[in-house]
Amino acid sequence: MNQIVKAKNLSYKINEKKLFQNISFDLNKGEAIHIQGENGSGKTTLLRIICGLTKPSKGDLDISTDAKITFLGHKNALKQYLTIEDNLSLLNLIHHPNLDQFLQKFGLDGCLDLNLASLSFGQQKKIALLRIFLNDSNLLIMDEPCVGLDNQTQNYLSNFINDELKLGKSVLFSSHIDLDINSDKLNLS
Amino acid sequence: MIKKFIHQFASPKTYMFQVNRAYPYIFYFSVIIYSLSVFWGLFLTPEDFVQGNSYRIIYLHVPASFISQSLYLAMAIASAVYLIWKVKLSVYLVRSIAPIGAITTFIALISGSIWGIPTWGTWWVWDARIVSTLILFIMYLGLISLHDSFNNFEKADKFLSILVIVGSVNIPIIKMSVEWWSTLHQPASITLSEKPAIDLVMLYPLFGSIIGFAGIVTCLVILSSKFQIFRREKNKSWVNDYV
Amino acid sequence: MNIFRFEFLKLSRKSRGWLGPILVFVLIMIAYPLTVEVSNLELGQSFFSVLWIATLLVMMLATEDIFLEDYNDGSLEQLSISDGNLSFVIAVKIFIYWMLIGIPISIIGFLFCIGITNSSQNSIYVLPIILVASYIFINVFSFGNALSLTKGSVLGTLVTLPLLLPLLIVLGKVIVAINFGLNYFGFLLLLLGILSIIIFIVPMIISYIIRAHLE
Amino acid sequence: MIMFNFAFNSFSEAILMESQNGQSHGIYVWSVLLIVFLCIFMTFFFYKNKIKKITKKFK
Repeated sequence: MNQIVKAKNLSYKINEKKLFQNISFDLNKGEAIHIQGENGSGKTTLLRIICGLTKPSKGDLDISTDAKITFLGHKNALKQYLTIEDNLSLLNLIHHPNLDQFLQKFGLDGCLDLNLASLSFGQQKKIALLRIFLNDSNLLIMDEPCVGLDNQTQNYLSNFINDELKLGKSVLFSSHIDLDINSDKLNLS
Repeated sequence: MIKKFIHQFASPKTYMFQVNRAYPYIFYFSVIIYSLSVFWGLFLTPEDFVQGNSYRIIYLHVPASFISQSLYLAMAIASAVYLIWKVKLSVYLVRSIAPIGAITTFIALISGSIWGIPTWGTWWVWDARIVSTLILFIMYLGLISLHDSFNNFEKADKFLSILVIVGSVNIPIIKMSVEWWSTLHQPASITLSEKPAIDLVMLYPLFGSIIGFAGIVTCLVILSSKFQIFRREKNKSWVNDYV
Repeated sequence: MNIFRFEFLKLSRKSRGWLGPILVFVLIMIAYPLTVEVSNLELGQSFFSVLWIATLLVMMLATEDIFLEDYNDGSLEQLSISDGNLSFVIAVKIFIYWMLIGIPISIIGFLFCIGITNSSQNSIYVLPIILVASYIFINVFSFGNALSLTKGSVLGTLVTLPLLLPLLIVLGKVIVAINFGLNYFGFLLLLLGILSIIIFIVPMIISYIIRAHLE
Repeated sequence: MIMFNFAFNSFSEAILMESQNGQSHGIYVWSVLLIVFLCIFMTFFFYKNKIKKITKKFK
C-alpha cells in the first residue's frame, strides 16, 4: 500500500455554519501537501480531522493502518513550570540518540535544567519542534510550524522535511509562509 | 435499519408538524380535566379527619411532584436515544424538558412547604422526600446552566446527555439514601403495587388532576421544544417555509 | 509505568497544586475549634461533619484544574492522538492526585480526630473511611471538572455536588455506627463497592468527555 | 351520591375552609392554588413570547 491518507468529499460545519466543503485529496508515501487558505478557512480543523481529533460532518477519510502520526499543533504540549529536561522526558525524547545534536544546533545544549518559562517563545517552539525532528512516525502533521521561528531554523526545518520525504515519510502542513518543501498545494477557499 | 427509521420519523420537521396538529386537542382536554378535577378536589370531596381541609393541597402538590420525577425519567430516556442513535430531536427534547422540570419541581417544593405549615407546624423539615426533591431541583438548574455555557451546540448536547444519564443513575441512590437517613413525610399516597392508602372518593379527583397536569406539562414541553427547534434549526430551509 | 512517573512529576513539581489544598484543610481543622466556645466534649460531637465537609471542599479545590492545564497546553490532544489508552491515563492521573493530596489529608484528618475527640480507638476506624471517601470525591469532582473544562470550576461543582450528597449521608451514618459499635465493616464494604464501580467507570466517561472537548 | 356532595355549607365557608379542629386552612389552599396557576401561566406566556420573538427574525 502506497497510499497513506485518502480523503474524499470532506465537509465540516459548526453550528450549521459551513467551514469548508468537498475537500478531496490523496497523500502517498514520500509526498507532502501544503494546505493554504485565509484565516478562518478551516486549515487547523482539517489537520485535526486527519489526526482523528475532530470528526468531519460529511465525507470519508481513510488513513492506512500502518500510519503513525506525529502532530505539532498551535499548542506546544510543554509545561512552563518544568525544566527543559523534564519536559523532554515527558515527551519520551530524553534518551533519544540524536537529541544532543539537535540541542547543540539550536543552542540549547547548556541549559537543560532551566525552567521552560525562562526561554523565549521561539526557543520554546524549537523544543516543541524536537518532536518532529526526533520522530519515529511516518506521517508528520504540522499546523503553522514556522510561527516564531528564525530564518535559519525555517530553512533547517524545510531541509529536514525534504530529507524525510526521500525516506518515504508523508507530511501535511499548513503555513502562511512558503516553505521550500517539495509539496502539492491544497487551497481551502 | 432501525437507525434509518428513527431518523426519518424523528426529524424535527415531522415532529413539528405532528405536534402542531395534536397541540390544541391536548391543550383543551388537559385544561378541562385539570380544572374539573381540581374543582372536584377542592370543593366536592369530604374533609380529611386528620389533616382537616388543608389536605386539599394534595390535588395540587402530588401531580407536580409526580410529574417532576417522570420528566427526569423522560429526559434520561431521550438522552440515551441521543447518545446511541445520534437523534438530534431527542436532545432538543432533553434541553426543552429541563426548564419545565425545574418549574414543576419548584411547584412541588413550594406547595409542599405551604402544606407543611398547617400539618407539621413548620414550612421546612429536613426530610427524605423534600431533600431529594430539592436536589432534583438543583440538578435541573445545573443541567440548564451546563448546556447554556457552551457556544458549540454539539458539545453542549453531548455533555448534557451524559450528565442526565449519570444523574439518572444517581436519582434512585439519592432517594434510597435520603429515605434511609430520615423520614417524616407521609408515605406515597398511590403506589403501583399496593392498594391506595386513601379513600376512593378522594382518589378519583387525584387521578384526574395528575392526568390533567401531565397534559398541561406536555403542552409546555411542546412549546419549549418548538422554541428550541427554531433556535437550533433557524438556518434550515424548512423552518423558513414553515413560518 | 512511565505514565505514573510522568503524572507524579507533573503534580509534584507544582506545589500550589498539592500543598495548597492540604494547607487549606489544616487551616479549616484549626479554625473549627476556634468557632466553638465550649468544652472539648461538645467539640467532638460535630467534629465529623466538619471533617467530611472539609474533605469534600478541599477535594473540590484540588481537582479544580486537574484537566484544564493539560487541555490548555495541548498535552491532552497529544495523548488522544497517540495510541495510549486515554482512560487509563486519566485513571492514573486521578490516582496520583489522591496519592499526593488524599492520603496526606486522611492522615492529617485522623490526627485532628485524635486531638479533638480524644478517642484514639474511634479515630482508627475513621482513617480508612476518609481514605476511601476522598478517592470517591476526587473521582466525582474530576468528572464535574471535565464536563465544565473550559467554563470554570463553579459550574462543575454545581453539577457534581448533588451527586455526592448520598455519600455524605452514608458518611454520617458511619460515625453513628462507630460511636455505638454497630456494623462498621458493612459501611466500609459499601464504600469500597461504590469506589470499585466508580474507579472503572469515571475514567471512561471522562475520556469520552475530553474527546468531545477536543473536537 | 357522596362523591359529588358540596363539602361546605356556604360560599364564605369554602373560602375560609374552616376545619374541624377550628383552624381555617383556606389561606394555605388558596395561596398554593394561586402559585401553581401563576407558574403555569407565566411559563406559557414566557414560551409563547419567546417563540413569537424568534419567528419574527425569520421573516
